[in-house]
Amino acid sequence: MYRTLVGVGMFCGLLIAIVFQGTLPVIERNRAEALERAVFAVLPAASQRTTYALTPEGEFVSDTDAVGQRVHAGFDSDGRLIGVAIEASGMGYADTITVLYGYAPEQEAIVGIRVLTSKETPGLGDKIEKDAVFLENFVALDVRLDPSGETLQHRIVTVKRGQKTQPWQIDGITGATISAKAIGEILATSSERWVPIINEQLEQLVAGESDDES
Amino acid sequence: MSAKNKTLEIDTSPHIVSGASVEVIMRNVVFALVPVCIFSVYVFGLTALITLTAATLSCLLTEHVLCRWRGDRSTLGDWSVAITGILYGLTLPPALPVWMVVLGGVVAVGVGKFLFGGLGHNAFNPALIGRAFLQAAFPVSMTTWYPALGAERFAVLPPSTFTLPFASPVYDSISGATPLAVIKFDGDITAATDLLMGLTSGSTGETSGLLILAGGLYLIARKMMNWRIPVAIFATVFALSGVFYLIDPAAYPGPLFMLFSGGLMLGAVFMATDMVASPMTSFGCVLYGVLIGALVVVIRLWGGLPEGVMYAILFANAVSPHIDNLIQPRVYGTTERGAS
Amino acid sequence: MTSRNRKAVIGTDEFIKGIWRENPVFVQVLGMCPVLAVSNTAINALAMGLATAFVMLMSNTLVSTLRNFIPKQVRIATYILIIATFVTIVDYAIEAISLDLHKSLGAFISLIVVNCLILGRAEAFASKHRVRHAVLDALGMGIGFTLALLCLGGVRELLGDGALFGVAVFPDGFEPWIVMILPSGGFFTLAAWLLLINHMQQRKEAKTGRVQEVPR
Amino acid sequence: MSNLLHRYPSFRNGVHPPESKADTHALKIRQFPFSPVLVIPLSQHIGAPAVAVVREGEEVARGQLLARSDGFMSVPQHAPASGIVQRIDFVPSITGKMVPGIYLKPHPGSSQEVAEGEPCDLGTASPDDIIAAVQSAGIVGLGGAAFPTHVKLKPPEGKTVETLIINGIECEPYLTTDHRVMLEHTADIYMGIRYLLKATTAQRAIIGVEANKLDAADALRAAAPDDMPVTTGVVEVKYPQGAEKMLITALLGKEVPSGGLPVDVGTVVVNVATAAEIGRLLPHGRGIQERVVTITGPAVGRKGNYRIPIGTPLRFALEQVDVSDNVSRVFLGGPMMGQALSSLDIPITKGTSGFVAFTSAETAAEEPEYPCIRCAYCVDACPIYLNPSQLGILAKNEEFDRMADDHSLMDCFECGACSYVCPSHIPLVQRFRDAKAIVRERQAA
Amino acid sequence: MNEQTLWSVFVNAALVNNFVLAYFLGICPFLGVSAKIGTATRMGGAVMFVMLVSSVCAYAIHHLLILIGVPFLELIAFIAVIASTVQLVEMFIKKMSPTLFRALGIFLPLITTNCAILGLALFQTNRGYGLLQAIVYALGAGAGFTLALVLMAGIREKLELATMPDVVTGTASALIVAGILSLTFMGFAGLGA
Repeated sequence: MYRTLVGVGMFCGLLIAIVFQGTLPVIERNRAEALERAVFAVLPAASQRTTYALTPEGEFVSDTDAVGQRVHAGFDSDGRLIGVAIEASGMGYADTITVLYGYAPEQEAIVGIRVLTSKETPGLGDKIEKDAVFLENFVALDVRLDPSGETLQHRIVTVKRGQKTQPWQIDGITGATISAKAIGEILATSSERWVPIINEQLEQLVAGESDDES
Repeated sequence: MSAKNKTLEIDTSPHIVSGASVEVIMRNVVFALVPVCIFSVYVFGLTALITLTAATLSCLLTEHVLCRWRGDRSTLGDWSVAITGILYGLTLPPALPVWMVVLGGVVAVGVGKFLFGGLGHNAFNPALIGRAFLQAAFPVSMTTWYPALGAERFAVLPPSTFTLPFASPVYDSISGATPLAVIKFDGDITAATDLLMGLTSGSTGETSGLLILAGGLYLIARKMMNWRIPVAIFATVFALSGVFYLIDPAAYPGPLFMLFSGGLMLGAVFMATDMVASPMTSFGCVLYGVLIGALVVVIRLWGGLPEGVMYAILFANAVSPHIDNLIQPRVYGTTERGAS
Repeated sequence: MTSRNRKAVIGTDEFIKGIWRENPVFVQVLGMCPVLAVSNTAINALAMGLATAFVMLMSNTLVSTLRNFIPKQVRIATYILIIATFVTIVDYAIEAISLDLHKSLGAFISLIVVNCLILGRAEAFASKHRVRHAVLDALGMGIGFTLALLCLGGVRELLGDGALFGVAVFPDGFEPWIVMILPSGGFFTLAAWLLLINHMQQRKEAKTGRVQEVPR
Repeated sequence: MSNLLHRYPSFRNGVHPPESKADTHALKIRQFPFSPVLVIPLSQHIGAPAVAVVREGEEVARGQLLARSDGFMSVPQHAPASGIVQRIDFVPSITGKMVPGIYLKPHPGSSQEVAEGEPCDLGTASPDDIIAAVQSAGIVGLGGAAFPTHVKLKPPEGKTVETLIINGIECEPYLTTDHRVMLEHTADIYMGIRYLLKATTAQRAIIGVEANKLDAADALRAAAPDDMPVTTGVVEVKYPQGAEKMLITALLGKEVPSGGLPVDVGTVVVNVATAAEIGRLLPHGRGIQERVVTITGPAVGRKGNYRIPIGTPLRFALEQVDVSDNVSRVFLGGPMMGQALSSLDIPITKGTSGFVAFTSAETAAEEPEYPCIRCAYCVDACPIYLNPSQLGILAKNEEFDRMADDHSLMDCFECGACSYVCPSHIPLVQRFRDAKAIVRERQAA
Repeated sequence: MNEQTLWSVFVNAALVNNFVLAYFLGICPFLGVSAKIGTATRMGGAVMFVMLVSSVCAYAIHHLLILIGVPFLELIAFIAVIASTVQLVEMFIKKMSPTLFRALGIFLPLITTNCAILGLALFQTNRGYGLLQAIVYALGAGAGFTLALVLMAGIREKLELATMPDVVTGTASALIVAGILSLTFMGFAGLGA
């Protein structure tokens, strides 16, 4: 009796394994492309990228099998470091929001942002992905390090629409205050952690070769 | 004599009645709401008048048409749908496009009342269903507030009011913010006197706490409203927000602000007391009020929304059958509290 | 119909019944989770419907083929195994085809496994009928399910986004009814469809009632 | 105002309908003439009908036994007038059905002296003697229930009576018979209480009077004999204060267990008019031949309290008091629990405390019945804390078993407070009556 | 790794993203077993229990499959393991506590193939919850499911005595109530953030 069950099971397992193996390259290519698109979107001038992992020892390695949180360095066609794309997440209005943002060490600013996942209310909270004025904030959002190099000079903060006066402020969204603030919080927390690390290891990143995946 | 051969009418006891009637109760609720409406027109001008009229008319018309469609007598005469219409209108932002007002009115009566079986069967407050639907459908319009006491409020209509049906409304650059939104997003407190007098931005009818209270007192005096519900709500909100205010006055608004801001007054006095959707027993009503009060505080202080009265009441409406099941009066001569 | 052409009709009937008379969503009210969850746009609805139909087709075929080999005691387990296999396959296939689509359908592709409709067809139909009929049945049910999903997805996308299959239908300035793409909109839309169908059925009954009265 | 300063004891809930007693409460009891024919049903009480002991054509004297009691749950019937037994036949009754009864034609010329029987001597009689005497006097609850009084007086095995409550509440609007009896027959009442105390072996008696009859309370207090453990308790004016259970709660703070009797909390409740009748009849060994009846209502010309022979047809009684031509409704008893009459042919019986006649002017246009809006007015009115709203909804859906099992339907005593307050004009009491009948049928089956 | 606090996980699963009213998981029992409050409560209890069991199972399976390198068998493994574990627990309860079995037992087989259970397993895996988070998530989801079911049952019991229009049949009325409840639960948005 169980022989049939086991037989069917074996067959099914086999079938899945074949499909999995067959689709895996396609899926991985899709994912890589999607990631690439996202990275290039938040680092507008970049055309190549290298993914680094931050090892527990606090070093960036480009070894793809290395464990640790990943950042993606973007380079232009001449191999010059444009910036680093960093993934960050935090609680939004409805659920966790994940964003990818580009940090440009030269400008000491965030130069782009892309929402990867969000369940914010359509039409309201999802303005964080569509609202032109809001996205304007992230062309050059100041994340200058303070002289000590340990932390930021000014923490990123979201203000009411129309009240932005400083380069480190985010002009909020009317009617979607919570989502806009959430983005500010996510960026503030993440940048406070990452910007000092990246600046410390900047040389390594600049020197890093870009692997020509694209 | 002729009397002896006359046919007598027979009826069943009791042969006298108290004179209370659904119509009279409902009509008095409408009366109690009229000053609130008038004040709202004073504060927000023509656009509030149009919103209130459109809300009431759309509810009345929906009820009439649906009754006829079902093949029944029109039930406009019991005044209950008039209450729904006015209350619904009072919960809307003054400058809401008329087409949205009408849509919500149709939903309020059609879904909130008719589909449930009409008067006496609506499990939820129909006016709030209409508003909740609009809140979910048009979140931006529903949170764009017209400023109070604008100079030209009787001369000029905001461009949004007469937006073409199904089109996006265009709002003036000048728009107000409700005291609750102000405190939630900016951390500023509105002056208590302004709150009390209702001279703030907000829904058409939610701003004047005093007039709402007066209407409620009138109905309570005439025994047409269960005073326990609003009192329990107020007491709970006051106590809970008071505790948090004492713990950290910087982070939490004071209890008086909580009482008089937003839709709490209107909701507690006129919405939560909807007889059909609230519990029957006195103790049940107190529990119901406490539940609403607690939810309002929780949503306002920790939720994503600045205001939670509508959701608190709708939630409590859903709980009220259970309150009724659990809290039955103890039958005379028995020791146990009611059967399940 | 006469008994002679009855046999010929059965095949068509297996196919047709799922689309209308025994529509899995509107009539049998089965498989509600995906119906409500991923009908917020027409594209999602179509993808979900086709995925479900594909799984149903494959599992029906396999179950019907193996119907004489599967022992009674472990039949449900076997069916679930078969269904889960094809669901996994569909899952990977969709991810390979479009990451975005895969993202917007989310876990609901995997949840096709527990769609009672598929297990129901396997148990109630495929395990008792020949492969040809099982295939027709699966096709009919699959198409019926897809159509129902489209009915929901279409309305929800149209009102909730002003578009159909991602193409704007209304002129600019249309104010979307966001509630329609929210969960409550799903409940309301399905309820509205059911009300409409009830209403039509009642009208039909009232009409046929009248027609029958005339000859008397 | 005085209510605020001094709250009379009461039960919880209840209603306060307009009292409408001003027309008659100050009018002294007047004797009524004999009608040409008296119609005497053999069953004027709850229990087995009496058995006729006279023949057609027989001459009877006033007070003579017409029918004997048929067992313990039954009382005899005495002749209300000297005259001739015309027929022993079927007579009209309040239910509309014809019931066995006696047609008696009074002799116009007779002196109408009342025949006396064996007197019941208070000093020597044992409790059982008194109970037997009460039965043979044909006494039933004169408050309206017409329950044989002697049955109440004998506590069941193992139960004792501590308190005798004399019910002088008369909470029904319009009725003033008890009020008048308390004022005019104070001595009879106390005599009756003596008999009752002895019969029940109760330690004390309390006369309950509603606060709208303070003059009666004063009269009773003034006349209270020193040697008797009797007090007069004034209670709040509220309907249905006069219901046994409510009165016990108001006076003693005790609740009669559900499905139980007053004796379960050591009490017996006797109507004040019943007590007066016991005090009036027992010393002379007489039986009941007449009773005090309030005839009032807007349609009545000469409203008042009348001592009317049992068996007087209503039609005759109404003619005597000049009832208006446009009388449209007549209720037997008060307007809260009384029964509307379809015919004036029925006679006045021992249970008739009064009748109220309305003209078409009082008959308001038929109010439409609205759905229940769950206003809970009825919940706040029900004296036994039921949920009439829920019961009403269940009744409408014919969920009779749920009404009985989950919502204590059978505890309802049909006081009508719920129907009185219902703003939706739902005939709640009527629905409960029907439901109770159906439940009883199902339980019997 | 997900860093949400346990409280936030619980509130989100129970109220903000209620399984039934926001994710449409477990609609079949929600519509089918919500006519009577008593049944609804017991069903809720049973679901909460099964969720707890399957949450732990799913956590174990996920990590085991990654360990042995066959993540693509996850779906099949979830289904198979959860179903058999629930079966085992069912037999265990039957032996240990017949009363508990009578109260919850009849629902257990129904629940096993319920999308809420599988959904729970998939979601907790997707979100990368730790074991403790997963358990709290299961409790929250179960509590939310029970809440929705019991609220629904209360209203449906009330509606049973109402005079609804002819077109409003069982499923349609249940869906309307569900829609309204779903609107109501939107008020909890942002809580537990």
